[in-house]
Amino acid sequence: MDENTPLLDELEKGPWPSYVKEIKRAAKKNKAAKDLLGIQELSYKDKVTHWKHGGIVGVTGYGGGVIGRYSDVPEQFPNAASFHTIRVNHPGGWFYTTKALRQICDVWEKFGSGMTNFHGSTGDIILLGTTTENLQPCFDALAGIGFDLGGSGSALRTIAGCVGPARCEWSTIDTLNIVHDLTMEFQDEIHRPRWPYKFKIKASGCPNDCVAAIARADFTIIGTWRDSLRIDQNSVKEYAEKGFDIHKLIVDRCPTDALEWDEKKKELTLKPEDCVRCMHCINKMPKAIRPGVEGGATIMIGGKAPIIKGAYLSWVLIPFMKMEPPYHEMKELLRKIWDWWDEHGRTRERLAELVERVGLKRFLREMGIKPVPQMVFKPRANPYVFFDKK
Amino acid sequence: MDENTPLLDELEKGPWPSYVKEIKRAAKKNKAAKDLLGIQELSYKDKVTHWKHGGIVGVTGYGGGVIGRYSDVPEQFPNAASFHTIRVNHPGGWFYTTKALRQICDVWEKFGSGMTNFHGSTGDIILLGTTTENLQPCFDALAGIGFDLGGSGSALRTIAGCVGPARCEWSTIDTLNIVHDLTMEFQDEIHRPRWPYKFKIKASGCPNDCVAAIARADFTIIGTWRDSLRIDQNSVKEYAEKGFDIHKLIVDRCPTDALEWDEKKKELTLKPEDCVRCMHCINKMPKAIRPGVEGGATIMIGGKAPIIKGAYLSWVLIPFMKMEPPYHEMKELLRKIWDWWDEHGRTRERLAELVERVGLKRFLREMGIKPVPQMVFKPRANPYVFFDKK
Amino acid sequence: MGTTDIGPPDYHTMLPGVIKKNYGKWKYHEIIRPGVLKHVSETGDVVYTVRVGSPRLVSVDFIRDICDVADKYCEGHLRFTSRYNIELMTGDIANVDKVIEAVKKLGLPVGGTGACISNIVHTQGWIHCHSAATDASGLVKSVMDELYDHFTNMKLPALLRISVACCINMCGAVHCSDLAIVGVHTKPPKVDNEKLAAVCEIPTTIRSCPTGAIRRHPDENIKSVVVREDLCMYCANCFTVCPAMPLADAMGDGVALYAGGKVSNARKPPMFSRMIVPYLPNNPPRWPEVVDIIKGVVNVYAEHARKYERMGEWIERIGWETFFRLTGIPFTEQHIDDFTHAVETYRTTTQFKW
Amino acid sequence: MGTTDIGPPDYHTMLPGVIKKNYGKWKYHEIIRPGVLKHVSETGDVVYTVRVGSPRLVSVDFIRDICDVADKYCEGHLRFTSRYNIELMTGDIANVDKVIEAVKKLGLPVGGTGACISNIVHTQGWIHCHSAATDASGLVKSVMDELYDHFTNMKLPALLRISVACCINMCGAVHCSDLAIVGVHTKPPKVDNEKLAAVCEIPTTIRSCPTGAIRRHPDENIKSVVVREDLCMYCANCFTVCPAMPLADAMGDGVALYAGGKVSNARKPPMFSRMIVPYLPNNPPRWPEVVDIIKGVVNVYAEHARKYERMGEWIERIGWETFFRLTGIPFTEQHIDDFTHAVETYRTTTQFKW
Ligand code: SRM
Ligand code: SRM
Ligand code: SRM
Ligand code: SRM
Ligand code: SF4
Ligand code: SF4
Ligand code: SF4
Ligand code: SF4
Ligand code: SF4
Ligand code: SF4
Ligand code: SF4
Ligand code: SF4
Repeated sequence: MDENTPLLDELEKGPWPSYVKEIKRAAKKNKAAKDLLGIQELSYKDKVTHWKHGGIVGVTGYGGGVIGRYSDVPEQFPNAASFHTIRVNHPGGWFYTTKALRQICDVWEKFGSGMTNFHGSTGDIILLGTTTENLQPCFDALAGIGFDLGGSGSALRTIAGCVGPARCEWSTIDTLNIVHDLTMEFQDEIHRPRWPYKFKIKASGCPNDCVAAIARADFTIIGTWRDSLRIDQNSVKEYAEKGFDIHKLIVDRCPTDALEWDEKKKELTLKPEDCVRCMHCINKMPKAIRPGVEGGATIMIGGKAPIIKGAYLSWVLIPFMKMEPPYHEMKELLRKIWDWWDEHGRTRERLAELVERVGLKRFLREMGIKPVPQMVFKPRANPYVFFDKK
Repeated sequence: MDENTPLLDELEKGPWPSYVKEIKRAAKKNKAAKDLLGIQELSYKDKVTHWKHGGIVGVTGYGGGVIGRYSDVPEQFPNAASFHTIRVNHPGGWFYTTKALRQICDVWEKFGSGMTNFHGSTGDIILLGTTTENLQPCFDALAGIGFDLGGSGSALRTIAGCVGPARCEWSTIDTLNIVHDLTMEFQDEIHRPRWPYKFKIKASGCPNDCVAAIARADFTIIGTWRDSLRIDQNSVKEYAEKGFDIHKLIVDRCPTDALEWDEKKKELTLKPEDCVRCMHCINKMPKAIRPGVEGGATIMIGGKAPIIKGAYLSWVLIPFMKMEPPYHEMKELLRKIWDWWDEHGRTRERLAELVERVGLKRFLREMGIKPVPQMVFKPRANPYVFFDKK
Repeated sequence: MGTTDIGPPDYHTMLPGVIKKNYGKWKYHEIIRPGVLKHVSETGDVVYTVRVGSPRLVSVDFIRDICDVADKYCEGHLRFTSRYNIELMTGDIANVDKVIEAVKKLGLPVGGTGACISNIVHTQGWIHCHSAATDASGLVKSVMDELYDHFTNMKLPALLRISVACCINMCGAVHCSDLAIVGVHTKPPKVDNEKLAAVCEIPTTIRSCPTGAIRRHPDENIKSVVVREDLCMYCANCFTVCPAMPLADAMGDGVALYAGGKVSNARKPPMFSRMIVPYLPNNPPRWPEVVDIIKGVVNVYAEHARKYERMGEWIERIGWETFFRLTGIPFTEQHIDDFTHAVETYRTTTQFKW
Repeated sequence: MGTTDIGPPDYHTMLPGVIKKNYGKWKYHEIIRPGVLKHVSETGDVVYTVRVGSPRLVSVDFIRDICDVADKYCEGHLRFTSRYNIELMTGDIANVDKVIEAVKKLGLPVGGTGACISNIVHTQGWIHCHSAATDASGLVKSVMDELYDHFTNMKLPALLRISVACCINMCGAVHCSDLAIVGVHTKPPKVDNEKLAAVCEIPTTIRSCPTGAIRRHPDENIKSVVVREDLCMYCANCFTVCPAMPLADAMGDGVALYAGGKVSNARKPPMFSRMIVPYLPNNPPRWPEVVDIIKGVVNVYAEHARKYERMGEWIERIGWETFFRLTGIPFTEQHIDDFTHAVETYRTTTQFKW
């Protein structure tokens, strides 16, 4: 085996922390990691991937959570010939005790390559590279320290949410609790793929959407409020006195002209009915402006990446839903959506694509949801209406 | 025949001039007009149209210009049993001498119902209602007074343009001349339908688009300029002094923030590179601001009504084309477009629909037109690119 | 066979003297009062234009009446606008009042300039079209009678263009109007099997349907087609290619209302009109339900929009949810697009008003 | 078989004391210096967060190193962000400098807050994915080395999010990033007939192609498929369902660049990223062409955008034609959409800049 990695060595230079250094570090203790380095160098030389489709591998009782992976150069790099990854469901908000982290490290040093992703872009802890035989013992060891697998395949995927109320003043919903509660409720849906395709849920505590839910979740939960945002005029004055240009930077940037600035009185007033809760004024004057107190969430559906019909951003389904444990209303809606999608969706058809194919109107009818103008930017321009046949 | 028209009589009341009065006026002299009144009253009673599909009727040597029409109640209203309309091509700009108009009236009194539309919404004079036998003599009489038929069917339709340089200070192109020149050049295309579907050309002298070309023409010619608009600071001051709020009503409404207002000096300055020639400032301060002097046209394609794939607004094809007689460049482009559309278009497929079906990229290639960012609001978001196969 | 392809008369022969002389030399204009434009030329010449409302569907005697006025005060010239109004031009200010008096005597309104409701662009309707789901001229008359004052004064925030089309073919720029009234069928075509066998090509008829609702008749002996009614959205495309499939229906036909379209590039780019009322039954001769809603929307717009703000610009600023709230028009599932590009209309942001 | 479905640990067990105590009670925050947040609670409590850059693809020893720091200064707690950064929290301001010193000793940057370029969201690449058309980690390293200062300071007009995806599946929020680097294939799949017969379902494979490019092999004896190359846009959907159709190609694979996307609802609604460069060949280990263009765009943005203006907001304001002019990136036919909703991107107005 070739230990010479001139191309990758280039990536050890420069100020940003180097993943090549990390592989080398693991390679010192672990043969699979060493072969991973070799395969990666080969890809850098050949300019193609050296991984093949994974077969169906996994752990007993689960349909997912593991991504099977085989190298197309097993003779050259036998220790990474099979190199599956394990997706481990993170605790909501990505908070950890060092104890928990160290336990994961120990398990992974024993059963895998010692390489990880903290985290995968869905939010799992990715344990990167092990053999088929090691999967079950590794899973058992993880269970032993209180961790479980995340989602993969045509299942509910690992649910993620922003840091929310744990360390952010703007969250109008308890994102960590929502993530945890839904995750526990839907263990079966996460672990046993049975749908037309994957399904993702993400929750952000406010419209800043720090987990990019709107772009990446079939079911998007975004904190919002029904009353008026709160302005503390004393703090406003302080901002103004420090030379912050409230007129230019806040009032003029409000998307709906909802704010008025009295330069003389140094007073900022809101026309609450015009505010669309975009967060801008709050973001830029956090000491003076805060969200309202009547919190809840806007429920959206349909966000996803480009395969197959192009990318979708989530769109508004329920402008406002109260968010109180045990989240009955939301769970019922989820189940209703899944049943309907499961029945009507084609293989590899995400929710957005199905709704687009059959029409939002039909979806609303079958969900029993009343159409409201908040669901659309604008009404239809075309005259092609399917009226009820009387 | 029933002369009792209680429903239509209602439409003789009220301040807006009444078309019912007009039909009654014609009905006094003309039996067909009288029967038209009866048929219309019947429709008001029955709430359905009483007209049937027209057969193929016309005049010798022409494939269009006449819309055949038959009533479905010929026994009841024998004088309007056949009631074809003749589309007469208007002179560019819709200017007339009273002499010409009176001649038309005389011809139509002789050969038709005496009812007309001044004008049809494409721009023709519509002579409303005659018999199959009268078509040819009517046409001959029209030719005798210097008028010819407009378009119908799968042909080039009657070309229309705004009043332009004849009575408007903003026209950067000679709309009347363009309309007339193209109309004369393409007589064959107007009179002998041979394409997949209809094709419309309209010309507006500036982006105000007073003939709604952008919404209604497959080939849209809109005047524009390459240099900077002209500001007369003295007139600007006059507006300001009269209390016109230039900051609020002009500067703040400029879509690209291209204007600056110096309240002290009462001076209005333009950042020419930011102006998108929307016309707003010109429209509202016509004495002070005028278009630039380097005139020409933006050529757009694809505008149309909803049948079949939905309505389209025209989109930019050539950001700037000089417009000088004999308009060689434009005519060549038109011929190229027609040939291509004729070859590839399906029956009843307008240009926009064809281009959408095969892709703008392919259209540009086949027209030999270089892609420029002005053609699109924004580049593609999806990654689905057909690269050239090497 | 007479002469062919002579084309229309050359426009030069039709231009009034003052226009010919100042062609391309105009410098600026003013609206000196509702319905009267003053254009000033670089040469110092001036032309006054009196704009006169017309019902468009007129007898030859109407044209002769107008010609009489033009002969008297406008050197025997006149023009029509792209919205069917009549324009009487004169270089002499003294003639302006006389023209106005003369046309008023004919019962015609002067106006249609500036921030007004000009003439309604419209179509044939029951007067002449086999496709019509409503009558155009009657709707125009009913609406303009009620909005008459908006034609003769200029008190709106901006110009407001209304169009009427008697079917969804939308002859006219209806799909980009501030307010649009569109005739709609709401019953699938009724197939006349005998006629169909005689006059229609079956494959063409089947292909004409954008939703694939038309199929060959299951009975092989019947040379006709059947329509899957659940797939029909009443576009009448089949009827256009095959007369044996009429959609007209006294109970089903009616009108839909659209709002917020524009054509000019001023400030905001052109926009499509969007559905505000999916369906109102035909109620001739005066369509009171239609007139009421149109009047209501005009009033709400007049009250709330900013100066120079077109209907669509105003709605975009306040949001459609506010439009529906302010006008009291109910929002229904029919407002939600489900055609080809529907997904582009779905609200992909948490930004909305309650 | 062990226990199943226990789910992840309850987050309550993972929260540091100060977080648990002030959960839901935070009042406001400040960024006291790049990489250091201060959150103040209604209770008067304060928590300082030091944000630390991570390469994401790390060994277990890396995690242990970080744990050492957290044990020393953060009561044995830490968290990760949605962009892979590490957050070390402490209630004691005195610890902030110590944390910073400790992580710097580990070679890790402190930053990623405010108007900066935070960590790059990315994917597996040649490290682990069979679909990869490029390497993600290498691109991230190459780009971040050059933009390093933008991680550690906050001098941009607004936050700037970069993402990398190694194929157009776009794992991550690549399709809505200020700047996105996407691996693309540009050669059609190479069908391995024998393998296909063995491992793939032919009807499923044929159906998987969105453009209908895949057909049954014309030779009935060969149980395989053929690809109509002119219809292929290299989406790899076929490869996902049938491993016998790999698209990877040393000469064809490379990356495309996108710009102007965003996710937040602040000011403007979320937007998709849009193509700025259709294709650059893979040039490992440092992809200099990619890095150059990304740097160039960041510089032009930094120079021209207004304060608080995200990349996409800036481009929308100045127009794409100006973006291409300012950056010097050539506009090509590939930039013009020809997919499903293409027509919505065509410019239906005369409003544009020269
Ligand atoms: C006569 C006519 C052209 C013709 O060839 O016939 C015409 C003539 C003028 N138009 Fe127009 N427009 C005419 C139809 C239109 C149309 C087309 C239509 O209505 O179907 C439009 C596009 C409407 C739309 O966007 O939906 C149109 C959009 C404008 C605008 C842009 C207004 C805006 O803010 O969007 C202006 C500028 C303005 O009024 O500020 C304008 C301005 C003008 C000016 C001031 C131009 C000038 O300097 O002479 C003319 C007198 C305006 C007036 O009446 O107040 N004209 N104008 C048309 C009169 C129609 C009528 O009888 O009412
Ligand atoms: C007479 C006129 C309406 C009017 O009262 O003014 C008219 C009348 C008809 N139009 Fe139109 N169209 C008329 C202007 C338009 C316009 C406006 C324009 O040209 O600026 C449009 C929208 C622009 C466009 O072309 O897209 C228009 C879009 C249609 C369509 C839909 C075409 C589409 O691609 O969406 C049809 C349907 C068809 O072609 O089968 C249509 C079809 C028809 C037919 C021929 C009915 C048919 O299905 O065969 C109508 C004959 C009515 C009759 O019995 O007289 N007419 N039609 C207009 C022509 C008068 C003239 O020559 O001046
Ligand atoms: C820690 C984290 C949440 C988490 O659960 O992990 C977070 C935390 C905060 N975000 Fe965020 N955001 C985080 C990812 C995001 C994302 C998602 C992403 O980047 O993929 C977004 C959407 C980005 C987009 O639109 O493309 C995001 C859009 C915002 C915004 C909106 C900015 C805008 O003008 O568009 C704000 C408000 C602001 O910065 O003015 C914000 C503000 C904040 C505040 C100030 C909230 C608070 O009061 O505590 C937090 C510190 C901000 C800072 O770093 O300057 N956060 N924030 C994420 C840190 C990622 C990182 O390591 O860099
Ligand atoms: C590991 C991960 C990338 C990473 O390095 O972080 C990943 C890796 C893969 N993704 Fe992904 N996706 C990952 C997050 C995402 C995301 C982001 C998210 O979930 O927030 C997306 C975009 C959001 C979405 O779902 O639309 C994403 C959109 C896709 C798609 C396109 C789906 C679509 O509908 O457009 C595919 C293709 C497919 O499903 O066949 C895909 C498929 C794959 C597969 C399974 C490859 C395949 O074709 O079978 C990759 C396995 C790689 C490997 O060998 O390990 N992955 N994938 C992410 C999961 C880690 C985790 O569990 O935390
Ligand atoms: S989404 Fe809102 S609540 Fe959540 S971390 Fe970001 S700013 Fe805070
Ligand atoms: S949150 Fe946004 S919409 Fe509401 S007032 Fe502040 S800036 Fe305006
Ligand atoms: S389109 Fe322009 S040039 Fe033509 S009449 Fe209207 S304002 Fe004048
Ligand atoms: S024409 Fe329009 S874009 Fe140009 S300066 Fe005037 S208002 Fe601005
Ligand atoms: S809109 Fe329809 S019904 Fe009216 S004239 Fe045009 S085709 Fe005929
Ligand atoms: S009306 Fe339209 S949708 Fe209905 S059958 Fe005819 S063509 Fe098809
Ligand atoms: S983006 Fe493509 S290549 Fe990269 S991990 Fe996801 S599926 Fe694999
Ligand atoms: S790569 Fe995509 S377009 Fe090409 S053959 Fe495969 S599925 Fe079809």
